[in-house]
Amino acid sequence: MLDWLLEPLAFDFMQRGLLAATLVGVICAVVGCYIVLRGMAFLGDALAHTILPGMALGYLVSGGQRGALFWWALAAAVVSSLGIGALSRDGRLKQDTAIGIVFAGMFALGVALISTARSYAVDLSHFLFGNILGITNQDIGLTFSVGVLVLLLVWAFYKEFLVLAFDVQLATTLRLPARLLEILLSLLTAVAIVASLQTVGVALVAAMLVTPAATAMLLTKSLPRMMLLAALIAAGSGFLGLYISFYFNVASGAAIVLTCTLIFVLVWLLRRPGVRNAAA
Amino acid sequence: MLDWLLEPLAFDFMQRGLLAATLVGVICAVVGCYIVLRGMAFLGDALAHTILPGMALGYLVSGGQRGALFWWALAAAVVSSLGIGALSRDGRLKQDTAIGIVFAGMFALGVALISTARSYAVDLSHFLFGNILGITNQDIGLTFSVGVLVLLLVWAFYKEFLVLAFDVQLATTLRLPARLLEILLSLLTAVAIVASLQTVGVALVAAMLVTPAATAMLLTKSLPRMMLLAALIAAGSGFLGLYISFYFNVASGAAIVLTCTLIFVLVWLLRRPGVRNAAA
Amino acid sequence: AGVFGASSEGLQVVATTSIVGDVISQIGGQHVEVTVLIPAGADPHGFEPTPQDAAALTSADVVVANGLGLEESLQALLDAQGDKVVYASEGVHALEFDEHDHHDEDHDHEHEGEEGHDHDHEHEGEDHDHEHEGEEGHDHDHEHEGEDHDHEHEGEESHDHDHEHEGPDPHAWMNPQNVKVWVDNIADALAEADPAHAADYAANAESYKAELDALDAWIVEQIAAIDEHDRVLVTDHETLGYFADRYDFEMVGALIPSFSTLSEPSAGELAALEAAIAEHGVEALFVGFTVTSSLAERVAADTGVQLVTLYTEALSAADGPAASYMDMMRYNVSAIVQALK
Amino acid sequence: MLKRIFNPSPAHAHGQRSVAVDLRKLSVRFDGHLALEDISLQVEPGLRVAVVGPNGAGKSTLFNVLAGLLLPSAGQVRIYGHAPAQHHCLAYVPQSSQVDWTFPVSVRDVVMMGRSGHLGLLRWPGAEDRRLVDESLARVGLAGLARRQIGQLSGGQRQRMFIARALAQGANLLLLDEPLAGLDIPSQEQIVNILDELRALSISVLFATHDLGLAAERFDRILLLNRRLVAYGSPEQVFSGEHLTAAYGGHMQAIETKDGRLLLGDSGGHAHA
Amino acid sequence: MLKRIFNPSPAHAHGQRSVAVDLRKLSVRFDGHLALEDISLQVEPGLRVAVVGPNGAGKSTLFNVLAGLLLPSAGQVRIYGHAPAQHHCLAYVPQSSQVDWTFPVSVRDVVMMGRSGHLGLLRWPGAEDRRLVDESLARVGLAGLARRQIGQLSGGQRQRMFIARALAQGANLLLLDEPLAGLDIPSQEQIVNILDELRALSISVLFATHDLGLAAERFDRILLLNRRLVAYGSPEQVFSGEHLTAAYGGHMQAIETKDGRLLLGDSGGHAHA
Ligand SMILES: Nc1ncnc2c1ncn2[C@@H]1O[C@H](COP(=O)(O)OP(=O)(O)OP(=O)(O)O)[C@@H](O)[C@H]1O
Ligand SMILES: Nc1ncnc2c1ncn2[C@@H]1O[C@H](COP(=O)(O)OP(=O)(O)OP(=O)(O)O)[C@@H](O)[C@H]1O
Ligand SMILES: [Mg+2]
Ligand SMILES: [Mg+2]
Ligand SMILES: [Zn+2]
Repeated sequence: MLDWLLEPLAFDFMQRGLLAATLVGVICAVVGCYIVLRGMAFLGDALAHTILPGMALGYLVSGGQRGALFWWALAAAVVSSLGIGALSRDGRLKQDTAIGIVFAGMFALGVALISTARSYAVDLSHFLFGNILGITNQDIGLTFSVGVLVLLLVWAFYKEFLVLAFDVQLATTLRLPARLLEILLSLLTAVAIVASLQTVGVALVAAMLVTPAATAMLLTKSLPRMMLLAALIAAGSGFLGLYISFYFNVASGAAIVLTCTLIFVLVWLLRRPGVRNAAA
Repeated sequence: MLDWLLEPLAFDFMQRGLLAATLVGVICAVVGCYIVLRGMAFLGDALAHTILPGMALGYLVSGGQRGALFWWALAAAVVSSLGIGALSRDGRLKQDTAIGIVFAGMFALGVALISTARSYAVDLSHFLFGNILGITNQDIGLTFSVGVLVLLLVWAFYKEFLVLAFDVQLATTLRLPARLLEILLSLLTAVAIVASLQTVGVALVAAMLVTPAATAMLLTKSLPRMMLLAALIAAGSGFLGLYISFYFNVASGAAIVLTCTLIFVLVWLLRRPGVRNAAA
Repeated sequence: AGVFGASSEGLQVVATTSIVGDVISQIGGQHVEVTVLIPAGADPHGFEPTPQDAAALTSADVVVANGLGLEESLQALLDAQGDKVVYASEGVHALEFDEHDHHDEDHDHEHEGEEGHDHDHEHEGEDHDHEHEGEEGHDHDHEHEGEDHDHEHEGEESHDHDHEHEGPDPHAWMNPQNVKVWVDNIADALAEADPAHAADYAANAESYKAELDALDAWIVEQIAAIDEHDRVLVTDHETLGYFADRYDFEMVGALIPSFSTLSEPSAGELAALEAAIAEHGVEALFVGFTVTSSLAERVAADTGVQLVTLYTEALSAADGPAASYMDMMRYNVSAIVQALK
Repeated sequence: MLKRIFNPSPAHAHGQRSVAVDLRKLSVRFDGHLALEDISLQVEPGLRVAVVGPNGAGKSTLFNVLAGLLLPSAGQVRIYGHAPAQHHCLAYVPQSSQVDWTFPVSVRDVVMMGRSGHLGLLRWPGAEDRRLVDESLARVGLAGLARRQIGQLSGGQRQRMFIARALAQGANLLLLDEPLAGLDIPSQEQIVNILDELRALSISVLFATHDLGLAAERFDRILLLNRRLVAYGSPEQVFSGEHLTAAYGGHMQAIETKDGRLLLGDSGGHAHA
Repeated sequence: MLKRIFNPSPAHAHGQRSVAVDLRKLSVRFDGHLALEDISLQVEPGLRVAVVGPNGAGKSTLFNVLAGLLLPSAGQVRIYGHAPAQHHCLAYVPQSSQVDWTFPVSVRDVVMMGRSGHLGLLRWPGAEDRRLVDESLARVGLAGLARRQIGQLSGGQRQRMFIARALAQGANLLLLDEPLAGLDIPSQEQIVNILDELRALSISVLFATHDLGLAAERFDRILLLNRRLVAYGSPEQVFSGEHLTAAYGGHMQAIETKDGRLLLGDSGGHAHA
């Protein structure tokens, strides 16, 4: 058993991977709580995809420096957040629709950019599925800084984000800068996503945002406890998932997400509600 | 100008592509209206992604017959629909969260399945971005049949879907088979998506479902007219997008979606509302 | 010349990759006009065609693809072109995935390099003339029954390569002997499409094959500088199977243990690879220019091996060090020898 | 006119002798606490019953059970002899409808939805359905707004639209959960007046309200709830000081005055009985 | 006790002479039709104003404008001299709050949200805030349910929670849009009683209701709306037959009876004035 635990740790890339998975799990889970509560589960996946044109432009402009790409991705996510905000603000479109439109449009733009500039290799599959095994110490440092920043901001704006997520009208009458806070929250989401790209990739980052938070929501009715639980579940899934990837030869991003999903299913089955609703 | 229009038509693949794009546009737009109205813009993208494990299993089991893959994809989408239904039924999870969890879990499963079978390369990029240029006459025949089926079903269940989308409680008290109808609608969505895989691919099919319907919604306040408009917009985008792809060397799926998005943006800008809501 | 319609300048030939394109030019000379779809520097596995590419294919007199599943994303388009598509690697003895002596899935594994190097006897060679050519859509089930290991994939039916449980290694050009097969296939196709210049094509083919033999000999000579036990290769994905097969290298493994870049390793596989690198005293990790892999950099750093970049999937730009197939192979071999010597 | 709206089609007719609502030892439990406990009750067909009780008494919970939206934890529920979800001709106007007000339907479309259950699959509304819908709209005073998109209605107009839909549904049993909340007095009058016409047609009505005066004046029976069934019977029987104290605690008293019994809140209420 | 809750912090104090609500030629247009037209009005601080008028009169629209949620199409709005969204101490309880009732917050958490505006960024609630919240909860009779998750409240309990939040907010101006809708009579009494206490603190209240009797009995001023401002003044001034006809059409009359003026709906209403 101890061997089973220690053997993977002999590899540097496993040590880095475990650290990264845990960090990313915590960041995504905490931000994900707000996302799940606002009924915007879609946002994570959408923002993740809207990063593509940023990455593509980044490759074209900066010639593919890794450090620069982070900022390009972030910029694309910010532009998308603002776009979503602009579309849903005047009430003509529901937010989910606004997200859907921006998401698809941006992703298509990314694909188009890549297809017009064909002589370079955008590492599309890495972008989609992450590359936790190829993570560098700098990446971890960046993720760690990002994580500290995100957690600090969530802590600092806890009550404002709470009001925003619960009742936007109240936020306005309380003279909270609702629009600014909304952008800040989208930004946090964007940052969390960009930080996760290396670990689980665009296609699966939505899971890290939604699934742990949803699992935690089944277990508690208090927001702070929900955040804590979600972080624990996510970090645990990251850890366990990477071991599964090690021993069962499953792609690591997928293994992490599947572990997470499995925990959710278990909790969902074990915590059946007392009330039965008829057809709903 | 006429030349400009006719030149692409000299190629068989363009004729087939235009036909396919138009068909798919109409199917997706009509089904998409219900999706947008139910506030489930996410569903399209999610179902599209959940098809992956079905495709992967299909490759493994059926040895990759194209015809068989259609059914595998459909089966995966149906399983996902049922899963989403089961998770959101008892009211512990919001629907968007349920969709997010199932989507991510299924997609991860697909990635894991593909990653365990090493020695062949599943053509993931086709699956993601479609391959409208390689469409065959049989494909078009299948899409056409699917389209007729979908439109017939939407016509037959128009009023039931309307009630379902508008007020689930009412559906129950009217003794409409709400659960069955919901599954049927998910199924229609799944069929529409699978039929679109060749044209725009998984990554972009969400756009065909959401964007034309949302555009139409800005233009009219009547559902039948909304469906008609959405179908026209989608078909037009398919047509125009393929021409753009032809002349500007942009990937076709992306060109179609970008055209669609452009039309939306134009409509959105031109039809500004009379009322101004302050911060919302 | 535009991609629409034939120009008067000669036979319109479309090649999928730049490597195929170069070989066609060598044979066709001034009689053919070659258009390359997948540009130099791009990864053929994930290439996305546009309508212009489709139009180029449709307008061409002859289309030459590598086959063996390399042109994943073009396959449906190629299928639609009918008889004029020539699969250059048709007739090459294709390596199967399980014929490579990979590190095993578990972590303590023996690498007996011998197994898998000569397998010709298992296969009835290249003469699988299939009843159905070209048009896809027939049911391929019958192939899966009965002779369950004839994956030779002559061009015409390689469109269903990716449906097989065990696919062939598409990187045939890494062995100059295979390129001789290409030359024959291409020369035949050109002659058939343009009988007027058949003699020129045949002559060019012969002289190019001689060059290929010279290249082959040169490589053998170069390789001699590497110690027997240092002849181990670790690559980004499985690109050097034919090279290893020909020149007696041992394939220790690949970062992406797949013939395609559209895949990814699990943690377990990566661990096994690092273990194998240590065990075999591997000194270099070879990656293609078309792949930008942070994974390769990490593994190289962690295991202390040298990272060497090769041209594996495409040529360099015209002014680069690998503007032709010959240059490419010389560049690669020099780099390999340099790294492993 | 209402005859046509409420004339149930033969398929849904019920024997005159069957009880409209029949509850036996009904209990509903939410995560541990009981919202309804041990309710037994028979409501004769054709009666208009006011369901009253303090906030949290379980009125809405009862309606949800009757409408088949919530399964009881214990006990038996029969509506005209059928299990809740089996009964065709029940119309329910919930306390707060969670509908999307930007939905692209007109007021008329929403009311027409009430006909969907009758039409059956694959059939489109006919002239008869359209007439019934128009009559229902006129009845609640929304005829003039029929073509308006539903998002453009005021709170009260929205409420009336739902009542029109329930009317168009042609139910044997109407469940109205505080339908007067948010209505102006003329609109309240309109709704209450409809109830009078329903009596002649043997349509049963359960009507939740906090207006005890209205309940006493215009209803045949009062169902006084407070988790348990406090009293069921005619207004005179139910509105006694004893019952009111049982339901509302010490905060509500029945005081005899010269012009009838007055129901008083703690510091001077304003409801008549 | 209420002193503490409603004592506005010095930063938000307003000159005694400034008018609480000052509207000049206010109009609000929705897609072509006017919901409010040319409203001019000055409300002195400390008054409790009942806002009445038929459904669709524009009451909620007016409140939305005052709360800064809706920009007027024309005219000027000042609240204690500030533009709507600039005013800190305004609390708004909308007619129907669109909140998610499965949200993992307790009743207490929601009421605490009312304090967020005062705390400012980066500060967490202190003992003082907690006391104010507890007092507000006690005031609306929800002290016992403070720890309950909000989804487990009945309709009336939910309404009271929002009022508690508005109280905790410590506003100079309270906008209550039909806060009594759905409340049982004892709860209605509780809420109305709070209004009496507010008068002493110079807190202005705008209170939309359809209960004209209550409006006449318990409020300082009546604002009778019907798209235009029909009348503003004391209950005696406003509730004249002429004004009521102007607002409600022919459906509402003021009739002098021996025990006061009775406001009657078409077929016998039940509201006293
Ligand atoms: N979904 C739920 N989960 C848990 N408890 C609930 C739920 N719905 C209602 N309750 C509780 O059940 C009790 C009855 O609620 P119900 O809504 O039926 O009351 P009501 O009589 O309709 O009240 P009101 O007059 O305020 O509408 C209340 O104590 C309420 O808190
Ligand atoms: N968003 C909107 N778009 C268009 N028209 C609207 C909108 N909101 C309200 N209206 C219209 O404006 C008018 C005033 O509506 P408002 O909700 O202010 O009335 P109200 O006095 O609050 O009514 P109630 O007593 O029913 O709550 C109504 O005719 C209504 O139909
Ligand atoms: Mg209720
Ligand atoms: Mg209102
Ligand atoms: Zn390759």
